[in-house]
Amino acid sequence: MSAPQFKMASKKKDKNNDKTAKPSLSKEQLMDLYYYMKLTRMLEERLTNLYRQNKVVGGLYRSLGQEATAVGSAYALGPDDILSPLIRDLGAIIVRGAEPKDVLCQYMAKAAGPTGGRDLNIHFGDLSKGYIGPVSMLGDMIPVMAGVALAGRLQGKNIVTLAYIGDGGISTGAFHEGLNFAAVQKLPLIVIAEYNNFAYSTPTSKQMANKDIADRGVGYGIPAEIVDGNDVVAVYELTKRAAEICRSGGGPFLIEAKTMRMKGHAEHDDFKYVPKELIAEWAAKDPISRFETYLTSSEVSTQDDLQQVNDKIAAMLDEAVDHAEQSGLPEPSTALGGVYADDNGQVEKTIQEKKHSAAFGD
Amino acid sequence: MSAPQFKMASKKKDKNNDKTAKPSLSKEQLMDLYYYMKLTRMLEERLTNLYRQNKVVGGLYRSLGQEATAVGSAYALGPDDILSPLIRDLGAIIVRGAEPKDVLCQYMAKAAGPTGGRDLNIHFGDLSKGYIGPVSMLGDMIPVMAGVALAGRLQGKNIVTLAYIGDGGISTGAFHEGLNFAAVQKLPLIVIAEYNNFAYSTPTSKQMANKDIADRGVGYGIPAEIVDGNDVVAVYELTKRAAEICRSGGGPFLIEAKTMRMKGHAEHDDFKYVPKELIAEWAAKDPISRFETYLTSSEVSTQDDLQQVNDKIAAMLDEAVDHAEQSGLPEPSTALGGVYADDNGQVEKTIQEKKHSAAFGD
Amino acid sequence: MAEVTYLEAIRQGIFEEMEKDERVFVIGEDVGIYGGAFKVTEGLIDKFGAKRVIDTPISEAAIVGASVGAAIMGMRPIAEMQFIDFISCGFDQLTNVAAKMRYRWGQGVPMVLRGPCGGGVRGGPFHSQNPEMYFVHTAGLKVVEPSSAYDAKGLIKAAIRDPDPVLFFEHKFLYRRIKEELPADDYIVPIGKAAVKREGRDISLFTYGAMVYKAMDAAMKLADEGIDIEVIDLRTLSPLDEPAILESAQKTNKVIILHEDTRTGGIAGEIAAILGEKAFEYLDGPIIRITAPDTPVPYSPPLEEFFLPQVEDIVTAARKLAAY
Amino acid sequence: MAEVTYLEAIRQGIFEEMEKDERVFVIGEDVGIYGGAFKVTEGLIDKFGAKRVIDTPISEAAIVGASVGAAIMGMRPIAEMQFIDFISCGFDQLTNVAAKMRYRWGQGVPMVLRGPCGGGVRGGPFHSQNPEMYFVHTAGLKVVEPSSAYDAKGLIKAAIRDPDPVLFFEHKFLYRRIKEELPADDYIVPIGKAAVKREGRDISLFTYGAMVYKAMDAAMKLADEGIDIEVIDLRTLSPLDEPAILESAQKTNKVIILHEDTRTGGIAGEIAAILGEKAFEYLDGPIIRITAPDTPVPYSPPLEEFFLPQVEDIVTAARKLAAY
Ligand SMILES: Cc1ncc(C[n+]2csc(CCOP(=O)(O)OP(=O)(O)O)c2C)c(N)n1
Ligand SMILES: Cc1ncc(C[n+]2csc(CCOP(=O)(O)OP(=O)(O)O)c2C)c(N)n1
Ligand SMILES: [Mg+2]
Ligand SMILES: [Mg+2]
Repeated sequence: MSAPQFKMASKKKDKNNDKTAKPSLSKEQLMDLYYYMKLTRMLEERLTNLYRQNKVVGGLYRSLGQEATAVGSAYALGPDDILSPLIRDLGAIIVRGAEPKDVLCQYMAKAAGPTGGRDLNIHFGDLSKGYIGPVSMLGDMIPVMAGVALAGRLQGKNIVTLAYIGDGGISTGAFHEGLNFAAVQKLPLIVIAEYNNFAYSTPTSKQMANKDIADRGVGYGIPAEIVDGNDVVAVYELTKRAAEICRSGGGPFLIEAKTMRMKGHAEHDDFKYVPKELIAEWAAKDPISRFETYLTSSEVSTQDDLQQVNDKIAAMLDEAVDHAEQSGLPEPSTALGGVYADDNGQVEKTIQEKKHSAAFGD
Repeated sequence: MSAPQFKMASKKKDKNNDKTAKPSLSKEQLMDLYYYMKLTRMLEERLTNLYRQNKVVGGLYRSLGQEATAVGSAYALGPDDILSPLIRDLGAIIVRGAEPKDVLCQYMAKAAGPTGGRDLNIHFGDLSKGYIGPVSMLGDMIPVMAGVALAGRLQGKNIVTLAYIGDGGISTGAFHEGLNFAAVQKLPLIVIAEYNNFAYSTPTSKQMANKDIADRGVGYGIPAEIVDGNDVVAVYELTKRAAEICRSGGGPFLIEAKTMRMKGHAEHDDFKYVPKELIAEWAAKDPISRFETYLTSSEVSTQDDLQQVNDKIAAMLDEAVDHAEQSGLPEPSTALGGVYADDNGQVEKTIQEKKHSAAFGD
Repeated sequence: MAEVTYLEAIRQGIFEEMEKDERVFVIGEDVGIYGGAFKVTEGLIDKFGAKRVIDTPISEAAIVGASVGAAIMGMRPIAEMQFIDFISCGFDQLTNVAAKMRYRWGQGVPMVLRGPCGGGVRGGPFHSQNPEMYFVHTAGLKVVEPSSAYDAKGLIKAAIRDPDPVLFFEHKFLYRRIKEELPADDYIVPIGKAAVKREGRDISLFTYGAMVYKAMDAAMKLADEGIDIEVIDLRTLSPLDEPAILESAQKTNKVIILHEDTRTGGIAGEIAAILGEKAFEYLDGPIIRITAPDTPVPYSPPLEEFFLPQVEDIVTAARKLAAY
Repeated sequence: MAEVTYLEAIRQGIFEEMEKDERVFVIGEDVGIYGGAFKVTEGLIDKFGAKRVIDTPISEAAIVGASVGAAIMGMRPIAEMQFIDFISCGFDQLTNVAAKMRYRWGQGVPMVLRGPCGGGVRGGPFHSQNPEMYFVHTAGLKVVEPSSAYDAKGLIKAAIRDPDPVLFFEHKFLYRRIKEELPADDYIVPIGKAAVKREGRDISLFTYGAMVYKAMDAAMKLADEGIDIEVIDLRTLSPLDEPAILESAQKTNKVIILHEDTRTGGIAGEIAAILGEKAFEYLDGPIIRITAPDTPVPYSPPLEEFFLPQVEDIVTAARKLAAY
């Protein structure tokens, strides 16, 4: 099957000229990308509904408008590669095989979620599937993923690691230390910096005085390129190329994905600080509609095919939501234990201390 | 008096072409620069002697070979400007009016030192003279000096702040956060990055994968230039220009001074890890001999003039060393107090606690 | 007079100090037009402008470091951590730069660092922490945590006027849950003074922050049983109000220390040590600690409720201690 | 067998574990050709190469973070802080990433972080700190501090083999000042176990690190006066060996806690709280704390000596306590 044509938006920062690459994706792969993006969006829409019904515990963080960045990049990794998402990279862990029902259970604080209700949203990992959940402290996963890449090298595995960071997160010391360490060590680490115009309410212009995040590449002596983050194929192609460069010792690699956060920071955020025109401008660039147009106009698929994908996802999500809704909350006492590998009587000790057994002899 | 000619080694990083500026310094000013450099070196030589006699308490950190960077830059500041030195920028605080006897007393842990023996080497400050001593944690003074600049702006003062950092210190998160914050706020902060080839035993190639520290400027959206750190006039001229740019709202400004640490990290360091050729290469570029040659060959001064300066310094240092040697160590109990502005009975309480008065009723 | 929430009390305190003293300014993430994640700084930018209400990049070390720099120049910065958990990223600046400067070379650092702490809102391990002890253990810092709107306003003002670095912990569970009328006139609550929330004969219960309410609930229940609890709200954690602690313990002769912070190395230890050395002869029973267990703060409601000390825990322990 | 210094014992422990287990590697500033600022990693690069002895940029957060990343991939990193004071720059990674990962999603982080702590060498405020309590207070971390060459070797080995993050504090005053013969065979000192350094009837003295020697000196002097001190070297600070603490206190009925760390929030508080709750009935006298005061560590010899607890302080307090 001949690969379909697709306009590549990636540009080499230091050359500054557009170029058109041949997408290397098969029809099945293109449909995969569609599936993952759509699954991400529809799963988040379910979460939004659940949130409105007060069934989500805590905040809900949407990736609306950014699905192409998360999905396209994660899809470019090999099976043994490992990534670490940001809160808005649900699509990335979905590509790596995270189950919607697990995500739902996490957001609903259920016992059946992958952390048993101990941590929230996508704060969980599965090394067998190749993803490591983030901590909240922005930037912290950059050194960690550098370390994962370092371990890969020490173990003689030719793996690549991928860490996501926001236009806000790049201001952290951890980002700097981690990326610089990776650069000195030439570690196979891809950093995808999501330029989505805001960090909470803060516009990127208050985050940095330089124009593009990719401007930082030269200061670390590493390759850095900008990609249209709403173009899933472009993101895929650039990440794939970055992974090859990393695998052959040319890493780390900094990718800047230009995109837009189409909702507030979290569902509670009224989003008032975002100019209407900016929203309108980016709404027109919605990564999923755009990809649908491409898929149908380039005859990769018909409207019917797409509808089928949507139906399949909807059915799967019905089931996953049911599962999550019917799941129970964790047993209170499961708050204890698992702090160390060897509990060493800690749980029992804590329970005794709650009863003050030593003081009162009972 | 016509300004003497001097080859400027500063080059604009993005242009990469040398250019020759007219030094704006008077004869008196050139002699000032000589005096400060020589005073710095001779003071350190006295310290080295005292160190060998076990009269310096703790480590001794030399700036041999780097005097031009510290002196030239500090000399370019205005009277209300404020700088924060690194351990190897003794010359900078000397220019700002720090007294050799105070430095000696500090290094000898004497009560008469500016911290009363509480802190060591050049870890002290004097706001009235415009310098703030560093903490040991490298990088930390960059955000602090950004804050000093911010205060200046809020107070309507048109001051510039200057912070020194090493080729090692630039790897810290604090450096990144501080400089980026300054860039976003367009603060009048000059950062002088001293590329002296080593951070302790670590060569700069293990500190960063980029070639020049100035490469980082573009990533922060700020001007960055390289200067020959062993050329005191070049350092002066560039800092002066940077200060003007900062004062007129074009800051922050990153200056990279290429120089060489001509001794071990501290006096105890055997320096074995430094290739002999590198030492020889830089010995030939000694900033003081070089400046002496310039001063005499351009007829700014005669050998005799220089000798007079040296004699004057030697006499002053004799006296300062005497003073320091004769000074006493602090009273033990002055370890207490001064933790908070209002002691609030803390000293007395601590003394009672040492005696366990409350427990034993005495 | 209208009733004012704990959150609004803090906002008012900052507002009034900014009005009165032009050295005071606010710095942090999203503190400007957005008014802060919890809206504590809402409206400040309209009144005082972007010069004095500074939105920063996500750079806690820079926020703290720049505050130190501004403070030593005579300004009075109020730095916000969006959640107090992120203080971990400014830890070095706080403990090494801010805390030690006056001792080292006599230069004071009059700054306030404030932010929402504490659990009960399902924030999970990184949005619910109580990191006060890291700073109580650091000489040179002061640490306060108000439990009422009155104290919140009085303590934030005292903190802003203080010549040394003050960490101001705001318990986010209390932000909009409690309200009271506040005096129209300017007032402060002095740093270093505990408050007797309820006088009692039988047991001294030392606590602070949101736990004050659980302590008061427990005291009410216990009163029905004839057990008379003295509830002391520490309010300031560093410097501790040692005279108040000793006085109460010497009166009741029995002590419970209650905190939401985790157990090992929590402030209960410090208080136990003070009592063990200085009130040994007065104690008629074991010193009881009621604290969160030594785990991160879990997220799911049943887990978090299990993690947090509960009224029942206090009541049960107090009964046993009273009977001891 | 030759006698081995405390420093050399640590070096040997690392060396032997690296020889035996190829997952073990060393990472830090100047740990390679230079062999570390104190030469603890001297010679390792010659034997194991630059791949396993990694010189890093000055980036403590990256050192800790990269260690976490490598550890979760099955490696066994040993991260060095050039001075333990700089742990402040890795504080966030340690307390939020390393400490909480297992609890959050079951992923252990088997890493060691080690570095020189403590005073007595005129290092001043930033090269003499004892920051153990910041980490004792953080669930998910273990903290050890050996006082002898034997324990140093045994504990570093146990730390390297431990499935959880272990902070290994090396008291720099002891590096080259103490020596002993070590067993030829492989051994470990288990984490979580205190050691009775001297048995005694009259007073239990709990301490650790360099203070163990001051405690022993004091005990010897007091023995001449007929006061019999039991000296317990805690060795592990987290988790504390509570059974050993209780057992000794129940035997002697009188307790002194001695630490070089500053007073407020120091580990003496934690021990006082354990005793106050669990050994109340056994105590026949106040719990005496002997600690550094609440100040930064001063530099000048007379100041630092005043700051550090001294043998005389112990002797005086013990006499009074014995007579109590
Ligand atoms: C170190 C740190 N400081 C502050 C926060 C609070 N916070 C959470 S998300 C956020 C904005 C993040 O913006 P960005 O990095 O651009 O990511 P985006 O949300 O746009 O994907 C902030 C400030 C945090 N999580 N970590
Ligand atoms: C955050 C931090 N980590 C480690 C150290 C230990 N240390 C002191 S000086 C030094 C090397 C500094 O090199 P550089 O920044 O290049 O300055 P130079 O000594 O060359 O002037 C190191 C690693 C420190 N002071 N601070
Ligand atoms: Mg963003
Ligand atoms: Mg250097």
